[in-house]
Amino acid sequence: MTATVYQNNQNYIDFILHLADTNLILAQRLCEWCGHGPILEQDIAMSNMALDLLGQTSNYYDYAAEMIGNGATEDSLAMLREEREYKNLLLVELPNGHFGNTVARQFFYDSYHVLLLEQFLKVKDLKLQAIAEKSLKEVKYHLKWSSEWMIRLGDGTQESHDKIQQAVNDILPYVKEAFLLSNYQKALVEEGLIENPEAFKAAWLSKVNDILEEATIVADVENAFVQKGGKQGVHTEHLGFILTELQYLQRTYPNSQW
Amino acid sequence: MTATVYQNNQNYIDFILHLADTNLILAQRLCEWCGHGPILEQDIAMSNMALDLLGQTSNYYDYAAEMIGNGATEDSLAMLREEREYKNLLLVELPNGHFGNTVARQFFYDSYHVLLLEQFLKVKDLKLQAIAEKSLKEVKYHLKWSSEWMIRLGDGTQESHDKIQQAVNDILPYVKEAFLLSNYQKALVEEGLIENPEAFKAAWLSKVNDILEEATIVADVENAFVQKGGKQGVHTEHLGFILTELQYLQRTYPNSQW
Amino acid sequence: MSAKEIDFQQLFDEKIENEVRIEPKDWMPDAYRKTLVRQISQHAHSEIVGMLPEANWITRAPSLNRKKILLAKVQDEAGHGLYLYCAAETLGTSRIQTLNDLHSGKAKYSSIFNYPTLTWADIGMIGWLVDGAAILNQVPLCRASYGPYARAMVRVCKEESFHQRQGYEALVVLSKGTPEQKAMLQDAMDRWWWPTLMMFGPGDDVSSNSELSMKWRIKRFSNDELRQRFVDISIPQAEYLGLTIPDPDLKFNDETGHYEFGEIDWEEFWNVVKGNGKCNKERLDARRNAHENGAWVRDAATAYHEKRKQRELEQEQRKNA
Amino acid sequence: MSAKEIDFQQLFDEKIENEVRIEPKDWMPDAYRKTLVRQISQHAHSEIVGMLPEANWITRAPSLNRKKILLAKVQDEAGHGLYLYCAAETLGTSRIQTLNDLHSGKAKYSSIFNYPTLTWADIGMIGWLVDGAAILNQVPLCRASYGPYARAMVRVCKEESFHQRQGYEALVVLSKGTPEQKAMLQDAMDRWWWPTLMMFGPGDDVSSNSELSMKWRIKRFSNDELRQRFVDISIPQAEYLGLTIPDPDLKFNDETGHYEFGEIDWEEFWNVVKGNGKCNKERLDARRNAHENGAWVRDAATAYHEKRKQRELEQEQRKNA
Repeated sequence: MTATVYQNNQNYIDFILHLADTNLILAQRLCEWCGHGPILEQDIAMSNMALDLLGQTSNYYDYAAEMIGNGATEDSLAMLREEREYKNLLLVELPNGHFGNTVARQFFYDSYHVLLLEQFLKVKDLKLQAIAEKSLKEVKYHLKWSSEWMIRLGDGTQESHDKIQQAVNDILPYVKEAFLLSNYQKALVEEGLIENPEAFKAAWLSKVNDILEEATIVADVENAFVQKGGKQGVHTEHLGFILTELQYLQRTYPNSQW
Repeated sequence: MTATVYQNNQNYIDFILHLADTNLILAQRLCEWCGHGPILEQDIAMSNMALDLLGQTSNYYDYAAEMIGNGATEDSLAMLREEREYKNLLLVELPNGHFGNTVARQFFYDSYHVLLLEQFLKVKDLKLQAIAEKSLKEVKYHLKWSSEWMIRLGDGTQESHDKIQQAVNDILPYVKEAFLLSNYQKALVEEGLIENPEAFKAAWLSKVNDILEEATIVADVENAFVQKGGKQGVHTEHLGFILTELQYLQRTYPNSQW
Repeated sequence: MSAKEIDFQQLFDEKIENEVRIEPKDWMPDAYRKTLVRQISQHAHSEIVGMLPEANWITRAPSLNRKKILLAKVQDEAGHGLYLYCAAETLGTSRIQTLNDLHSGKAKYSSIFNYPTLTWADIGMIGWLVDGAAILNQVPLCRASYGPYARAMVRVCKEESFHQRQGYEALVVLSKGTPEQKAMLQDAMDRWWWPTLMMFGPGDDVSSNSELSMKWRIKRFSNDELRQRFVDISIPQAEYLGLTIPDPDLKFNDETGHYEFGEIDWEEFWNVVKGNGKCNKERLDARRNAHENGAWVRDAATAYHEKRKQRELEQEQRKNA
Repeated sequence: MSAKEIDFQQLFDEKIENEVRIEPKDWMPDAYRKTLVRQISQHAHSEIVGMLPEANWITRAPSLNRKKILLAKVQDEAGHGLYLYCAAETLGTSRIQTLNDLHSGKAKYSSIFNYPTLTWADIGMIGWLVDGAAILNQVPLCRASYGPYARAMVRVCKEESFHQRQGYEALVVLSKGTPEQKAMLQDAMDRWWWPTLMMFGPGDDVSSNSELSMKWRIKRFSNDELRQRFVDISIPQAEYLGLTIPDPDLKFNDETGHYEFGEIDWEEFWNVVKGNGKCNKERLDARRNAHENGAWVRDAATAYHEKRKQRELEQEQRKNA
């Protein structure tokens, strides 16, 4: 299978943008914590994850920009599209809330993200493979961090238990959009260009349930209702406000170098 | 004194923009309450004030646009200037906080605003006079509303007393910037084109102190430190975020009709 | 039923029959009162919750003029909520009871407000489609048998018609705008068309609560009748905007003179009703938070009012002493 | 002083004299310890509070690359805060004590961070000017007599130099940019120049605390010496950026080889120190809120840690039983 099978494929570009957007928006949310974390060490940890995610974001956008051509750059893709063009998972645009909400969001994303990147290690597209290889170690560390905090908060004090339990309840409808195929994923799976994330859903569920159990958190992840739309650009009302900040300077001073 | 004395005067344009910006930013803050007020009737009252202020804002911007020419419109002035060009008082860009913070902000602005408009009734510029005449009744009603709430909260429960007292403490450094002359005001006062707001400062102080006393709120308004800069475009860090929302669509879709 | 009650019932039935208004002090059957309270408070809640998706765009409105129009519109909705809470009060239900039922999730509100407003075009679309559908539901209510409700609806409908025209006018501007604006317009249509059709409620074959409401002259047309009327009115308006209707099965039937439209996704409808809409949680949280964060303000107002009354009383006593 | 203490004092004085590092377990005079704790914790707080004005622009950074650079920089500052809190701990002051002093307003931090960041150019300006001034203050501290402090400063200074270069580089880009960018750059210079000069503290004629610090080899240059060095270094850099220095009295003195500059507005300086800077309240509130809102998280971590220890102990006991 040659690279051109991927290169001229709008579905594949959309898929790469979906990966980039998801990392970008989560990073942007983590950036909001900077300077306001509950413990200095965790402030640093959250910035670290944001930095990792931004690095991966650049890799994806660069790749997409190369396929798109026409002068597209990582910044034009990151900052000059309309809200309805962003393909990130709804999960990552949810507000930071308190530290427990952020931990829960991170945990559900990380647990999926690790398995997704592991799936990419075997993908035929060498470029995507290379990005996944570079990212995997970082994302495994994110999962370690968020799993440990799930357990600490869940099995800490009564207050922390109640808070993280509520955080999980609230976020539950958003954790499985990742496994629903968007149109472009469906087409790519049918063409055999990517694998179906369904393939690792059972492993994910088992991993997630193990941590929840250790954290003494009760949640029926398997049967939870699934909110969808993010992958196809139909978002929550939160994304619009994220974009007003993210895009402000690029929109205000078009065609400038920074 | 003919209109042209005002028309070609950059200082006068800046002064009118200062009036417009101050009303606009306060209205924008009040808009944030819409749908989230503590009592339905007060939700409506705050929207009402925002609407009045927006109407006055348009009158000022229209006037400024007319003087500026070059295709300036109320929207280009309201939404396409840089942060450092906004000349609003710092007071009005402070966050809504809780209802008490909003009431305190409104009260200190209204009490000044009424007297300012009364001063404008005697100004030589008939256009400004006309705007003031139209606005005064509205603004008197705002002052009635905010004064009554100052008293209700101050002389209500212990909790509400503590909250409004703290709100007044916090806002105190911002309430007298209105009386400091900016460069453009200084020039205009010297040219005899506007009057010095200092002329009604004693009346303002007395009015404010009467209400504070009735509200059982303790505050040394007269000797409070004064934060300045807003009139000359040096703002708090809050204004930048107000502008990301205010300007978003105009910046994202330039040269469009709405 | 006692003999007296039978008399009352007969009188009530006659009034209904003769289209004479029932007023607060009149006798009315318990079920009639309950039905009205449920419907009026649900309607009031819809106005109040309905403020939120539109309020979401006030700070981002694209021009000062649009900001004013939108703010005034949302404020009108708050006003409608107020009239309707008052109308419910005439039936013996206090505002706080009604609000508690909303906040606890017991009372419903129109599901359409659980959809997010994602672009500026959504604001116009709500004005045109959502208010348009609401008007078709509400105009017959101006003749509802219960006086305070009917009178509240007269005022509501007048304002809603104004909002609908404003919404449509905002869309006309987009339809004549840049390619981006036109795309924004079509996208909003694609997302709002079907949810709006669902606003009329389940099809007549499955709709409950309707029969008695018809008999009592609270409701006068069936869900499907109103939905058909809405489609017939809206299609030409959509065409004027240059919009494609997101319904491949849509066609005009020359014989009936009506549009035939595709199957509604009732699973989505029931999902949103059950609480799984994109914004159910946000909307209810927003209202609950507003109420809870406002408790100290309401307490202060009450305390101050009491203090004042007490002071006036004391002054009076001193004067008389 | 006892005979033993006199010996210790002599040994301490000799070490200082011979530039031998004082280490945590060494005897040291109380006043030396107190001075160090005050200075190190003030420095730590400056790093932590100093995160806020820059963090203010992370979500609005104009490109992904600038976002990464800025985020990494602010994160480094958090790291510096950490080293310094640890250095203070070696003197017997716990982190929580140190933090409490910050939150109560008892401890100070560098006043420069009470100025707002209003445009993107402010971010580069902080890197260039503020970090530049900090480096001049801090490089001599790499040779401070107290070991843990000196070693922390080596690392801090290395990273600060890197930040300063990045800040300057960001400004170079603006200086070659659009007219709007150039105006933004000059405006930032106009706002940051004087506050940066104030960072070196009051003039030598009025500065307290300096003499002993000099004697103890904590401080090695006077405020005015450092300020002069800063001006001499910065003017050519400003000229390269095409900037006008907002000081009409500035001129180069051919004889001394130094720039002479105008009078500093010490009233502004003391106002900001006293708490009347534009952001004093915001900064302290932000830190207090972060700490208070994080209490339950820290409690949970402690509780979990205790539980785990207990469980391991129980397991151990079962194994041994």
